[in-house]
Amino acid sequence: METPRMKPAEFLDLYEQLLRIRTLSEHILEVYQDDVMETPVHLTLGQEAVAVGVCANLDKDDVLSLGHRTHAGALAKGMPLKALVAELYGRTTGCSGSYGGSMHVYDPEHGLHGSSAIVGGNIALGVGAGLSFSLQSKDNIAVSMFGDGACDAGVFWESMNYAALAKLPVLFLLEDNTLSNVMPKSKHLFPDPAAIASHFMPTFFADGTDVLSVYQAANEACGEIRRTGGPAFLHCPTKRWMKHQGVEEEDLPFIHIDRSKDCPIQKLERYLLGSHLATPGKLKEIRARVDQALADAVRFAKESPYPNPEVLEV
Amino acid sequence: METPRMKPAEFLDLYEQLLRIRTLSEHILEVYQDDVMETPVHLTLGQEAVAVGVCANLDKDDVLSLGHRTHAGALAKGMPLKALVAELYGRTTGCSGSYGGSMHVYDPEHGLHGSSAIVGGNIALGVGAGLSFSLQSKDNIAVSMFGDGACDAGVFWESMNYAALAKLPVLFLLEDNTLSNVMPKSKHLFPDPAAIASHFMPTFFADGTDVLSVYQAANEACGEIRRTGGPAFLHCPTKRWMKHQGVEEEDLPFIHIDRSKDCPIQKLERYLLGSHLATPGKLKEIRARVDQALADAVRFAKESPYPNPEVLEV
Amino acid sequence: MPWSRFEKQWSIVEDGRILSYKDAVREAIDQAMCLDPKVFAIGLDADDCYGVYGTMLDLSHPERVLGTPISENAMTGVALGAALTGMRPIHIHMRADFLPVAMDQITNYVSKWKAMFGGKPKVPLVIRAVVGRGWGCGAQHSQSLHGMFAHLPGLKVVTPATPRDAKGLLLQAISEDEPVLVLEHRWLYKNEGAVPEEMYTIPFGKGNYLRRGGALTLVAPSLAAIHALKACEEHDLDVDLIDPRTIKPLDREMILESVQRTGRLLVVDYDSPACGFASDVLALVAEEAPDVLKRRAGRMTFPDVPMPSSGVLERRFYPDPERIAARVKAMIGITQSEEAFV
Amino acid sequence: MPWSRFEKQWSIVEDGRILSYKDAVREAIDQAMCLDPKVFAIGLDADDCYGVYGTMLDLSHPERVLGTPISENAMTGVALGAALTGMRPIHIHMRADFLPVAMDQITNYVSKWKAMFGGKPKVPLVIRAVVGRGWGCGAQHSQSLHGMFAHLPGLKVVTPATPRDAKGLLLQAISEDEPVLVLEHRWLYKNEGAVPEEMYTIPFGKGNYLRRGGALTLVAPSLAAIHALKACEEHDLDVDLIDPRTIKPLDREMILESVQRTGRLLVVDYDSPACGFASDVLALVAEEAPDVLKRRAGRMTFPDVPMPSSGVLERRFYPDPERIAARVKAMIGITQSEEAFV
Ligand SMILES: Cc1ncc(C[n+]2csc(CCOP(=O)(O)OP(=O)(O)O)c2C)c(N)n1
Ligand SMILES: Cc1ncc(C[n+]2csc(CCOP(=O)(O)OP(=O)(O)O)c2C)c(N)n1
Ligand SMILES: [Mg+2]
Ligand SMILES: [Mg+2]
Repeated sequence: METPRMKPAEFLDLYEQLLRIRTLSEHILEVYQDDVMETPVHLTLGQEAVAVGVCANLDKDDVLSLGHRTHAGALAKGMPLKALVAELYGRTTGCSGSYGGSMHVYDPEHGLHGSSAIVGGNIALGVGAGLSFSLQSKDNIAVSMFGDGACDAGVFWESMNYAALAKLPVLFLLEDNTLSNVMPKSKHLFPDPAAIASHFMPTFFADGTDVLSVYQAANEACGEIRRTGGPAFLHCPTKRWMKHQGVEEEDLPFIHIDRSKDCPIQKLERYLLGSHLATPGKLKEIRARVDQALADAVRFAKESPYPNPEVLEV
Repeated sequence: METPRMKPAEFLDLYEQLLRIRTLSEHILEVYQDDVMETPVHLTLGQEAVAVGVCANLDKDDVLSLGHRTHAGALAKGMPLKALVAELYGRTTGCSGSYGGSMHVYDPEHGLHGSSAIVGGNIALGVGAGLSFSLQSKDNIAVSMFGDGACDAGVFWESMNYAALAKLPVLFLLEDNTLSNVMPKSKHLFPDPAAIASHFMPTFFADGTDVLSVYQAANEACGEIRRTGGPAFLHCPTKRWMKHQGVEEEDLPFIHIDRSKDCPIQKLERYLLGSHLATPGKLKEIRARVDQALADAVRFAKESPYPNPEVLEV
Repeated sequence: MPWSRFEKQWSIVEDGRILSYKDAVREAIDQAMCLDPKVFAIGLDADDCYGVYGTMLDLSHPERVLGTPISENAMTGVALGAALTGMRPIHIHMRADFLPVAMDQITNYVSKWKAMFGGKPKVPLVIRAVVGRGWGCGAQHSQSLHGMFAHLPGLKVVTPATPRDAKGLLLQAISEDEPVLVLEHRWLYKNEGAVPEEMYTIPFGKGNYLRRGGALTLVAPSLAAIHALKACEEHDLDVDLIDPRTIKPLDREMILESVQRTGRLLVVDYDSPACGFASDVLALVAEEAPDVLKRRAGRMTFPDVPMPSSGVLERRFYPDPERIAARVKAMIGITQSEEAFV
Repeated sequence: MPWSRFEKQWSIVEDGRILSYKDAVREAIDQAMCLDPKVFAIGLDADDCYGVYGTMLDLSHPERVLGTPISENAMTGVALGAALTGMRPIHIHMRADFLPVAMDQITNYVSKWKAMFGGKPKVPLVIRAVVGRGWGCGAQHSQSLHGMFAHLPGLKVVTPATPRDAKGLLLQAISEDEPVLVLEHRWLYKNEGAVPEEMYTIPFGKGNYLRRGGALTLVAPSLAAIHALKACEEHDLDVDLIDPRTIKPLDREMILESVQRTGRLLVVDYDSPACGFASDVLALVAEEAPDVLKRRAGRMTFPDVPMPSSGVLERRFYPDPERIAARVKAMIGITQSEEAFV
């Protein structure tokens, strides 16, 4: 893999992004059993590199359309941590005013126009944002992010077809953890989705546990989109460390995870230290900042009000 | 193209089938403006070879799942002419008891379990019949027949995926007239559908205006299905002579039809005469038989009763 | 197929500029597109030479009329995505029967989006679909389905009956920041009536009296309203005829006020009966004013079976002006007495 | 997520073999599969280690339990195709919210198929879906939708409230040659009751008195029936409590007979109000016997908005036994007088 051409500060920014997402996951693991978050959580633990690597190539006004597994994408795209944490805690200050929970996050300021828990449909929403850019002659990009399971759904096919026919600036981002709940890909998806996508648009590939690989491939894919105005596809195999939903670790016999080797954060850490882009002290400083941000966000959330049930009276 | 290994009588049978379908179309052209058929008709004029060539490879218990353009498929699969004509005339003796009309034909005795006017969904029904055969360890084949427009729909994708995953004996039969209503394929379908299908199953190709080409390719495709138990795809480009619906001739500027060169019936006629498989007299005899059969069917239909509207009273 | 020979339904005789229902729809779209460059139309065959039965022809901005593949579900998501990012799409379907293909998007996305994010998003999305019954089209090409859509929280359901309403309600729909489903009846397309030339909107949730009378309240949307009007005019019936204009929101006040005066209620709805619009109106009266009813309330709807294809059955399937008149007469005619509560 | 810690709802105390609702469903499927080799189950994650919340575990014929991709629409067509060619599929969905994805097949295919071909086809297809509200699942994972499905001609809609009904109605559904949608409520899965061991069916269109009383008729399906029962038992209310068991066909006679006796009607329905089941029941009374009502009829349903995620709001969204009791008391309590028609 080619090493991305970035300034040192940008490498550190990727690191901070990864860490911010991971730290939120760890906070959820800690408190979830206390029932303080009344919402089903689909953790992005171990998969952080995909969203972070891609979003580092996006502007604030570029759009990211998410499904049910939202945390990494939302934070990487720029949603303030407070807004997400408050939503998880069910407070009115949450990004969706407490109406959404973990699966439905909203921050149009950062190109997040809402996420969906019905698998697949959000792919079409991203294409719609691409159409919007095209009609308004904006040179933004819309990213539809989805899993291998979503590739089963007809809306995946229809969305690629329309994006290709109408030549829309859409990145189809496949975050492929090889699982749909407990079903391995071999049971739910017959063909290689990237091979299919190549009949519609240029396809790119990255190691979804390696943020630099993702960054580089996304950079090329986004470059292609900005150049042609048409869609591109980016396939990122990655690993899901936790069960599909909730706070238990994955224990499927056919899934093999090495929590050190496969960890996007440790991978980047090793690279940064090895190439002298950062010192251990610098990384520690970042970790402290991230911890502080989370603590602030949690305090903010806990101090925020719950909604008033009377809003539901007719 | 290899010439199919068939007995002379089988060649003549293909000819009779083609003619039967054509003659019905011509009858509709003749009477439709008199409002005796209160049903929207999607004629199969010019496209007869696809259904005839494929169905010649099927047993009575093999299933054919049709969409809105039903006449050729229904007759080729064995539906009695009387049943179809009576349905077009809205009589209780029609194949659907007058409840279906041209788009909804039914004859389970001949593997026709109902056709549908909502584009695409019938593809899944064929896969369901394949599942049924597989679960019952029957070695029948189910054929899902659909147009290029139906390939746009997500159900096309989902159906191929499931048939491949579950390894079902289904022939995906694409009757590709390059049109969805007045839209050319280039406007509605970006990739080559057969190339996509090849990621799921073996694909075959035939000239959809040449019944011998279709027969031969279907023979190979069905052989493959019976051998492997899994699905296959058959792509048959063909030409639509009439407008999408109704009794006017096609006049789209980008569609070029030579009514002699492109005619499946004349093609076969030329072959039969050239290879001395039939004499002009023999063909004339067949034509007379077909005309008589139609006349009988029309008389039968006209003598059959209309339904009694009182059945709708509560 | 004799769509082209298809006759007009009953029209209201009015002064003013006379326009057909179809042309009123077309004018609304054209004016909206001229006023606001964010407005665009998208739909299967919306851009072809037939232009959805003429409503999309000769527009000032054909470049903002986009065709689509046969992909109603994804395309609804595409329209929603565009609506969320600054555009005002009108998504067009030639038949309401194709909407179920898009039902995941309509149920789970379009109608939920605003509430699901705390009311913050604007969702300026109009879905236009034509109810296309006729000529033996059969069970899959004749459905109304407004009752099904009205069940979904978050979706407004609009059913214009007159050319004037067709324009004004569509312009209102396009101006809304919430999703609106507009169901136009194909049988009304040739109907004519007075339609103002300028842009105007008709508010949702406000019914329209098509006729005033004192003996019975007749509530009927869309084509049923026009057939009911014909029944009343031809038979000179003493009826308060309410076209609700929008199934949802519903003008509850107008209906209740009228029933309170007349004491008799008949709903004519060209849709399936179970859990439908007619049920909803009768329920309203049972809930708010059952004591004012002098007689049992009535419903005239489709039979609760799918539409048959045969013309003989198809013609019987829909209520028609004659049968509406007969029903009204039966409900008004019986002299009121203790036992007459039948 | 505390589904696992989730408590039982109110149960009817009965003699006999006690089984949970979940196990009653499981037993019905197991017995049907043992009896008839044509019966098979198919559904997304139906074959996994969780086995649709336990209803698919330890079956005698696991080889007839098939998983599927996330392709609810095509898979509904696949199930229909199998039903038409000799099999008896049970198509399973973990949430009713996924059914709109399959709505083209459900609306245009499954429910139309029999009538569209003159009544000839047999369509022995059962669709089972779980209503899965709870724990902040939000607008897309909490819907009931039975009102929407009941609108469609050609589809039977079944909503078992007790373990005994869960088994008997599901066996009836599997034995039918017409399509049936069975909606099970997740909150009832742990409820227990007497369930006969042998195979038995409960006919559709026959309601069940969960309690007899004279002051008010309370109609409530599914979980609402159980909550209503709890309200009545804990507050000793003089209520005729009818669980309709099947939303469609509906036991009109039982409801009308009861309302004729009590003169008061309340429908509790855990679904959206507009064009829904509660409307249908009120409409029935407005149409057949409005004169017997001593008071306005009442509906308790969801508010007409999508389900919010926050627990605080989610808990308020559903009616509950306490609020049902309060509403019943208010309706019964007011002394009857000329003005009391409120
Ligand atoms: C239409 C639909 N069917 C089923 C589900 C239940 N479900 C939620 S997530 C999921 C698996 C999705 O897998 P994938 O798309 O690979 O995303 P991942 O969870 O792996 O990130 C399923 C089946 C759903 N939400 N929507
Ligand atoms: C879901 C759906 N959308 C739109 C239509 C309207 N429609 C009927 S046939 C047709 C074109 C189908 O083209 P194709 O599948 O190629 O079949 P062909 O008519 O060419 O045989 C369309 C768009 C429909 N019936 N169903
Ligand atoms: Mg996955
Ligand atoms: Mg075609």
